[in-house]
Amino acid sequence: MNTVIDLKGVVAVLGSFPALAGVDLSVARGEIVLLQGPNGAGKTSLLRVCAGLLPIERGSGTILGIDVASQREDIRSRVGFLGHANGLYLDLTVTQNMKFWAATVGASDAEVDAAMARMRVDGRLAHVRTAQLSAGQRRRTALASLIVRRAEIWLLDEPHAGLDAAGRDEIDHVLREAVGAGATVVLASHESERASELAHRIVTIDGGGAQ
Amino acid sequence: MAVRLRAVNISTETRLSTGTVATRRLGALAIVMLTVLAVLALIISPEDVNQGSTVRIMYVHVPTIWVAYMAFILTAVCSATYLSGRNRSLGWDRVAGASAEIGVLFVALSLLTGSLWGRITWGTYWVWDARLTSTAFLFITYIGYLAVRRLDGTQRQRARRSSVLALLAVLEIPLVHFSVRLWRSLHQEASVATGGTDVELDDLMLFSLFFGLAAFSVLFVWLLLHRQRMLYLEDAMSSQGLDAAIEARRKEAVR
Amino acid sequence: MEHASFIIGSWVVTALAVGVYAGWIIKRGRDLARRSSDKDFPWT
Amino acid sequence: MSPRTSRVNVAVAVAKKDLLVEWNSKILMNQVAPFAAIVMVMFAFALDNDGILQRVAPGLVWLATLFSMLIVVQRSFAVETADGALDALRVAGVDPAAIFAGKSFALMVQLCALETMLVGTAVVLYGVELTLGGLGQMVVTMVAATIGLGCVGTLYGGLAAGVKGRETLLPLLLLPVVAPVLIGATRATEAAFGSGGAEISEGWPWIVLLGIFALVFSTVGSVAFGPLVDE
Repeated sequence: MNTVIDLKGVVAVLGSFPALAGVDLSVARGEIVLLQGPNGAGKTSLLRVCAGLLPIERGSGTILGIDVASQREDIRSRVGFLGHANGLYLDLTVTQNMKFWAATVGASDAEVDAAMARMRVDGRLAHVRTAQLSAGQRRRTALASLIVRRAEIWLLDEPHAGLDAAGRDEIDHVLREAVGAGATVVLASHESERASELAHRIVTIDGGGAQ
Repeated sequence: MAVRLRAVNISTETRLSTGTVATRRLGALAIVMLTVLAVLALIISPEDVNQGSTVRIMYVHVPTIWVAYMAFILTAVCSATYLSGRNRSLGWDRVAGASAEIGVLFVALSLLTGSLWGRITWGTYWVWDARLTSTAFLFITYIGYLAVRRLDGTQRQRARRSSVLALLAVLEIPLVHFSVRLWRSLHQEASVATGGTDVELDDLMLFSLFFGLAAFSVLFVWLLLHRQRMLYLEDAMSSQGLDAAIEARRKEAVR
Repeated sequence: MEHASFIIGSWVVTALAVGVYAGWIIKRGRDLARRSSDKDFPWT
Repeated sequence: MSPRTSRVNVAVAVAKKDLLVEWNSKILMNQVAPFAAIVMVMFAFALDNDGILQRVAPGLVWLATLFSMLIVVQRSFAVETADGALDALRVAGVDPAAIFAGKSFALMVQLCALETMLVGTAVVLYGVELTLGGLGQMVVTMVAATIGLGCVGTLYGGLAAGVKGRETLLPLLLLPVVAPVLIGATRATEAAFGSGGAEISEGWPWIVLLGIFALVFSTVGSVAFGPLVDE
């Protein structure tokens, strides 16, 4: 099976606002796809649909061959998602956060240490509470916790936001490596130059549809 | 009440309301039965040997709590049906919601008429009797249920949340009732609650009582039909609004 | 009749509450039905 | 559920995480416990009579517990929603039943600590006397009541998490449900304290009631938590 994301005419609603009004999206295994579009175009909602977080009102589709309309719960454990929020516990230290997320997916301590070193949140930062970190450091911690997930599809909403140049390079590196290992990446980013260099394909979306 | 209902009967706009010929007949039947009940209860039926004239409150008090119980049972049944259904029709959820709202109204009326009766019989509006206390909890529980129905979200979210909550209430209510009974039975301070409540019913009184149950049941069905259709219209309009919004969004995107 | 005010009061309050509720249902039902663009309801 | 771990491991991780959050932030210790203590002091002002205080001490202990519990439950879910951790848990495919078990357990531990403090306060401020047998019964009562409270609190706290007006919705939903716990725990504690000449043996039926409540809501909670929190 080569198509890992296959959405047709997807409509998703936030409250009473149609964030997605019939979007098609098709992504093949091993691709890095960049979602582009103005603010409020539905990039975040589309990523949340792909993650199985946002139910679809109409339309149909499969993620990794799983039906998005009826089996959202089964999709979740196989994808990795990084939204605008980092999904961290602000009262916990970096290590405590990492250990917790590793425990929920059954990752080993060695994997945790490697991921933390990779995203440079080890050493001095390891025992700082995430509330006291800078925005970029928190983002790096969140990415480190994503690495230990070993997801089949990586869904990233503005992964570069708040990061310095070295951090951005590191993310691109991590994503390329993940794709090399057989994963697929879909990301939304305003760093269009950098992201389009990274991406194999650019999809422009504007609520009503994707080309 | 009678005046308002009659206004429906003479309405010529058959299609533009939640009424039909059947509900109009049902409404008329409810009015007639309730009027007869009032005459029976307030004028014709005799005073009770023990309770005296206060028994006349019973003819309205008992049917209200009867309707409330019926409504809450219906809410639970519809919620269970919604959750177990394969296609998850929102119709079940709407009936559950309509029924719970009517139930809340009638529990309130029942508590009110009950306390008026208590003021005469026991000299106090409220006693911490097991039945009263657990009815008060029932009332608050379903106010909470209605509050959850009004939370933001899509229709499916609303249906799922409130159905689960309605089934939780089915577990909670017996527990509350049981514990309150246990509480009262071991602490016999409210002995007033057991005095002077014996009713010796003669045939006419018994007939009035059952007639009251029937009359209020008809009223319940009438209210439920209309309320549930009103919910249908609300849901349909929000769906239409959504369709329009989707269409607008699409056009915007194409341009 | 003894305690007439309490007894009549119970009945009046009940009738009023149910009447107001029924009136609200009908009025709002009509408003909604009139505003609805789809005039084909399941019950008509 | 990830194939690499078990439901029990995840539940343990969630419980540990919640307790670590409290250990790091000390909200329970520095804010909720003082609040509970001041409530006990205020009760004394309001009732202003040593005899009455001793008699009603059991009820006041549990009332203070319930009010404090509302705060602890809010906090327990505020931690989850502050930075989107609840979404992250969902995407991680974590079994809702495991989240429910873990969070309930952490809540139970915190409530037990709070109750111990409140009983201590009652002994000191209200002149309640605890015999050895009474103490034993008090412990059993606390455990039974707390299991029920922890489960119900987590269940309804999860429903209220992330909705508008959660601060007012939670008490409205939660307080009617925990009425049996208030009744049962108060009566059992009266027996343990010997308030109003109550015998210790009078307490056991109430503990059975608390046990039934705990059993019902721990079972139902793990099933209902998922659908209530999801979406």
